Amino acid sequence: MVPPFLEVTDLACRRGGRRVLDHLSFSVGTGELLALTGRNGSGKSTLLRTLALLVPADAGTIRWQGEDVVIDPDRWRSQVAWLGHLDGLKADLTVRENLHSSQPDRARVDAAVAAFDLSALATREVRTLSAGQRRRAALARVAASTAPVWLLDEPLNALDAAAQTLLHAAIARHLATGGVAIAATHADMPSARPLELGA
Amino acid sequence: MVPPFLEVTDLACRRGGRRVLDHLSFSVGTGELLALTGRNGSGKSTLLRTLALLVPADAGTIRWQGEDVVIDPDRWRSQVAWLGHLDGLKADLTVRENLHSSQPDRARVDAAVAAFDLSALATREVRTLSAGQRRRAALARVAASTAPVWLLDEPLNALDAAAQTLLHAAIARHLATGGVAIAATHADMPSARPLELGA
Amino acid sequence: MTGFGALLARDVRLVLRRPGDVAVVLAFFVVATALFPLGIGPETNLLARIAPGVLWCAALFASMLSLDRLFASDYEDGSLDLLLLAPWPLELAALAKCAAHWIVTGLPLALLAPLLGLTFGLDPLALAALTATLLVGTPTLSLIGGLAAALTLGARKSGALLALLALPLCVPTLIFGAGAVEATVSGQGFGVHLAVLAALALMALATTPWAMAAALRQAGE
Amino acid sequence: MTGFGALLARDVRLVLRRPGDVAVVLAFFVVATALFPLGIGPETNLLARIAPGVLWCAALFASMLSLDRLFASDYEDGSLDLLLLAPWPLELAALAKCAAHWIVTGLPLALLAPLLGLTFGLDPLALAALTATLLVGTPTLSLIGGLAAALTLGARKSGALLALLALPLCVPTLIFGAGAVEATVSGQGFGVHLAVLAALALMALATTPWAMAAALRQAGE
Amino acid sequence: MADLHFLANPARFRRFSQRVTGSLAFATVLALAVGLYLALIAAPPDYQQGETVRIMFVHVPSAWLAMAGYGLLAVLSGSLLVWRHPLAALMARGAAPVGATFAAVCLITGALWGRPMWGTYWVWDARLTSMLLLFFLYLGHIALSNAYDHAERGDRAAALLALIGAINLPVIKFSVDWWNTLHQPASVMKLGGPAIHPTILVPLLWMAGALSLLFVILVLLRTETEIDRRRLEAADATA
Ligand code: HEM
Ligand SMILES: Nc1ncnc2c1ncn2[C@@H]1O[C@H](COP(=O)(O)OP(=O)(O)OP(=O)(O)O)[C@@H](O)[C@H]1O
Ligand SMILES: Nc1ncnc2c1ncn2[C@@H]1O[C@H](COP(=O)(O)OP(=O)(O)OP(=O)(O)O)[C@@H](O)[C@H]1O
Ligand SMILES: [Mg+2]
Ligand SMILES: [Mg+2]
Repeated sequence: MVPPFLEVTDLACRRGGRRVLDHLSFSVGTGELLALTGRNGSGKSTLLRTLALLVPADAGTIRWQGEDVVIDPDRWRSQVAWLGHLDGLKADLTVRENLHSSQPDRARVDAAVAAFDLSALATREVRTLSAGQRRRAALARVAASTAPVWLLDEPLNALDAAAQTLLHAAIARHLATGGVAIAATHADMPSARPLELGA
Repeated sequence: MVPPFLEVTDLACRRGGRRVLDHLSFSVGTGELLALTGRNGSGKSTLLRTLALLVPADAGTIRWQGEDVVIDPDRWRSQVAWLGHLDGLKADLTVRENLHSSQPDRARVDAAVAAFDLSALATREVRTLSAGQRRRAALARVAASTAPVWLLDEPLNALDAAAQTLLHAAIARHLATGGVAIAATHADMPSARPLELGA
Repeated sequence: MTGFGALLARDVRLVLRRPGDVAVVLAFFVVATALFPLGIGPETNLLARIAPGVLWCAALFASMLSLDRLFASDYEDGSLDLLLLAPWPLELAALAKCAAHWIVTGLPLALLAPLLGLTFGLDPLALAALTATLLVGTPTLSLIGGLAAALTLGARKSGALLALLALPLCVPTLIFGAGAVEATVSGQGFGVHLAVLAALALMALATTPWAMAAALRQAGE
Repeated sequence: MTGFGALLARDVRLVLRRPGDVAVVLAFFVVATALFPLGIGPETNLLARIAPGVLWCAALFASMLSLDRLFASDYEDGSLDLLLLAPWPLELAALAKCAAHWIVTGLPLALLAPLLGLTFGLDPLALAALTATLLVGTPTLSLIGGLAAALTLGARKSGALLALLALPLCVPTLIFGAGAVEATVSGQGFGVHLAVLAALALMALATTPWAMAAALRQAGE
Repeated sequence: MADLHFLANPARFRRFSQRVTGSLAFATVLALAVGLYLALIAAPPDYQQGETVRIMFVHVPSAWLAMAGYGLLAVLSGSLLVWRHPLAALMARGAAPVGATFAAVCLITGALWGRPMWGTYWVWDARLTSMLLLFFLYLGHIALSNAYDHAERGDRAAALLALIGAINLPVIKFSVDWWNTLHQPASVMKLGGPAIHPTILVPLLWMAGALSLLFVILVLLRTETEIDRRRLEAADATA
């Protein structure tokens, strides 16, 4: 049997002494989008951060293609593209400079800029963008990466309807190339498999 | 004729050399919620900031109860409760301390904390809250104020369904006491009068 | 004025919530001062001569170090907007912030300075001059540092230039502060110096809050 | 290594976008140094005697002043997460940040110092020693300060705390830096001092990136 | 209760420490009594320094313990970072203020001694300055470990600092020594045996032993307090 791409077993995590995740198990296969849902504070962001090894898990394993990710964390990190609650853009750099600093390949950056309709804004400093324009730039950074695993924390935040369509298209393209995506969200994400936390 | 509560005429505003708002006129009466809609970058946040006098208008007037607000800007500012894209909470203070620093009246703070289901989180430092919990705290700050004009920039951001209901209820209460609210949003806001920008 | 009192109380409370923080500031003063003997050598009478410069330099350093972030965190977490919209004048809010910072940095430094001066071998009159001038002079440093902090918010190029101009504004204060201690060492009184320092402080008080408020409004745009 | 170059270039570009911060640091250096002749009076040989200590202390303070924000802005705008997830080692990223900091503060300070030394009446050899030791010594200050900045991420009262942590660790560099200039003044060479400074820099280079990376990982939690 | 699992190891330590503190306290009191008798009454006044020489019996052991304390801190920090030993963090929290106190005692007794001997409370001499720096390294450590909302964060940040500080401590000490010195050079701990008269050496060693016991017992007690405090916080958080 081919292992599912990402397999999480019995994960537990505590933040500030409170148990946030406990005995959580799920798996995501290639070409699949997992939508994390649940109330505010149910642990969606915590789960994403734990998967990215930004927060250490208290128990449980995360397997990527059958191998525990803590064995070679650097290899795992290189497989992950991250979008947090915060955009992680440098306000003093332009959109293109921001994308370039994580993706040296100019062609991929150009494609991502186009995919999120940022061409007119590419040379603007991020400081001067509107909230949704900024979020699009952060999403373009994810799209520009070659990592097979996308971890997205509320990617639809601040996006207008057109940009949401662009995002769904970008995710669909990513999945079509065999990628995996996990997104925390309060909105509907079509064609996603939902996983409710804290239920 | 009684003047509408807030009346905007021929407002124009430019950001970084680009004209963002132009010849914009509208008015909002007592007990009314105006929902600003429009694409990312259409000028919703700019309009809210202009109304709050955070950004100077290039042309046009803003009248509050018939009087131009630039005549006595301090009086106008005291009429406004503000929620921006950023929460404006101090990460090192607890939720309650944050609310207290803008509203000394303990009873109002307690009511606002209860209204946004924050009782269990009131003594937590904001730094340790989830995104939606933080947004709720910022909304509670608005609800705790006595200002008749609420200016809210994407108040639904990061909120779960339950919290969105709480917000709608809080806005309804505010409007019922004769208040006015203007909210920029990409989501539906029931019983709001929409105003589309950049159309 | 009660509005200002409430603001000030809140800002001071914010800083004083952890008494350990003030201890950190005091410890930091001592370490900063201790560096000069290490750089210059332990000769007692040489140290006594440079003591005014050393202590004033540490005061300047301390003000700059903490004032740097005076408004920046408000700017970044969105609470600057709330400050701008608050029902009290922005000048007052800026002043309250500077005052709160002075209370937790300038004031402890002035009170600790005589003790440090003692280790540098200053005589009692010089110690008195030191304390008095620091008490009168450090508010000016806080105000000017606060102005520089407001000007560099959002870092427009012009902000850089203005900040560069703001710091030399501290020079008169430093000259008269360090000069006062010198004067007592050479047997003169320091009354004139103190009067000049007070005048400088009043001047700063009259001008910087307004300039800070203007800079903050600009940053809010 | 090209990864390091790209990181470094980006960080330098970022700092240069905010010229205000650099300007304040340099202005502080000049003002702090200028303070001592004022207190001491124009006796040239006395001034030359204290010049090395004063310039080194001022350089130390100046580099602490800007280190405060080295990682804090990344922490606050979410890009620290990206740094932690980046395919290059975190140690390298931290090192690039410190290097960028040094390029925009330590380097200008070292280049500015001879000019200030001249006003203190230092002779050419002493000026050479001053520049050389600052060039070799300031990287250590940036590294140690960078460590303190990483350790205090998310801590309260980070400015003074950072300085309190970093200053004692910088003492050896200060002693040998100032000592080198004094050695030339008293007619000896400064080769040994320079060697010790280089050794200290290597030691810092070998240990601090690792500790910085560990501290940054903790801050990401 | 499983939430308190991570305290299992500290809990075992606590039982152990409660068992030994009684006899340890007894030994400390006894050793202090003998040491103080020897130091204050039995030892003859110095032919040069007179009665003030008795300050030494507190001053010198305090200096030693302050330095040893930082070494202990470094060892604890290493085991926290490498093995994630939860007890190490609590013990480091217990040890740092004790070490700082001994450093302060050394500084204060030294200053009091300096007045009659050198005519001044303080000079910027190498030995004195390096002890002052050690004191501030301790203060920085304490401040850092308390600067976070989450105690564990503070623990680990402070542990990193202590490790780097421990590497730097000898550097500071020697660089300051080369810089300048007025203070007494080492005479007990030096190659070729002590160069000090037995009438002084014996009470000195007794006092050193007694104060070391005091050091140990203070660290144990403070560690217990830290364990209790951490347990209370954990209970609060789960409640
Ligand atoms: C605040 C002032 C002082 C400080 C910070 C200080 C610090 C120290 C330190 C750190 C040591 C331990 C040295 C070692 O074993 O490596 C020490 C030992 C000693 N100190 Fe002081 N000291 C001070 C004042 C004095 C004074 C005024 C005297 C008397 C003249 C004195 C006499 C001694 C002696 C005799 C030793 C033992 C040296 C040995 O045998 O190893 N100290 N002091
Ligand atoms: N650093 C922290 N310290 C203490 N508690 C924390 C910390 N971070 C998160 N928490 C708590 O952990 C729980 C989960 O938080 P998390 O951010 O994962 O929620 P979430 O599902 O992403 O919520 P949201 O929908 O609001 O983004 C919350 O109750 C939160 O208060
Ligand atoms: N400081 C600035 N300098 C230059 N241009 C700016 C600045 N702030 C905003 N803009 C531009 O003004 C336009 C309006 O921005 P605004 O933030 O008002 O949009 P918005 O409607 O709130 O969008 P969103 O839905 O993304 O929040 C955008 O095109 C934006 O790029
Ligand atoms: Mg979340
Ligand atoms: Mg907007």
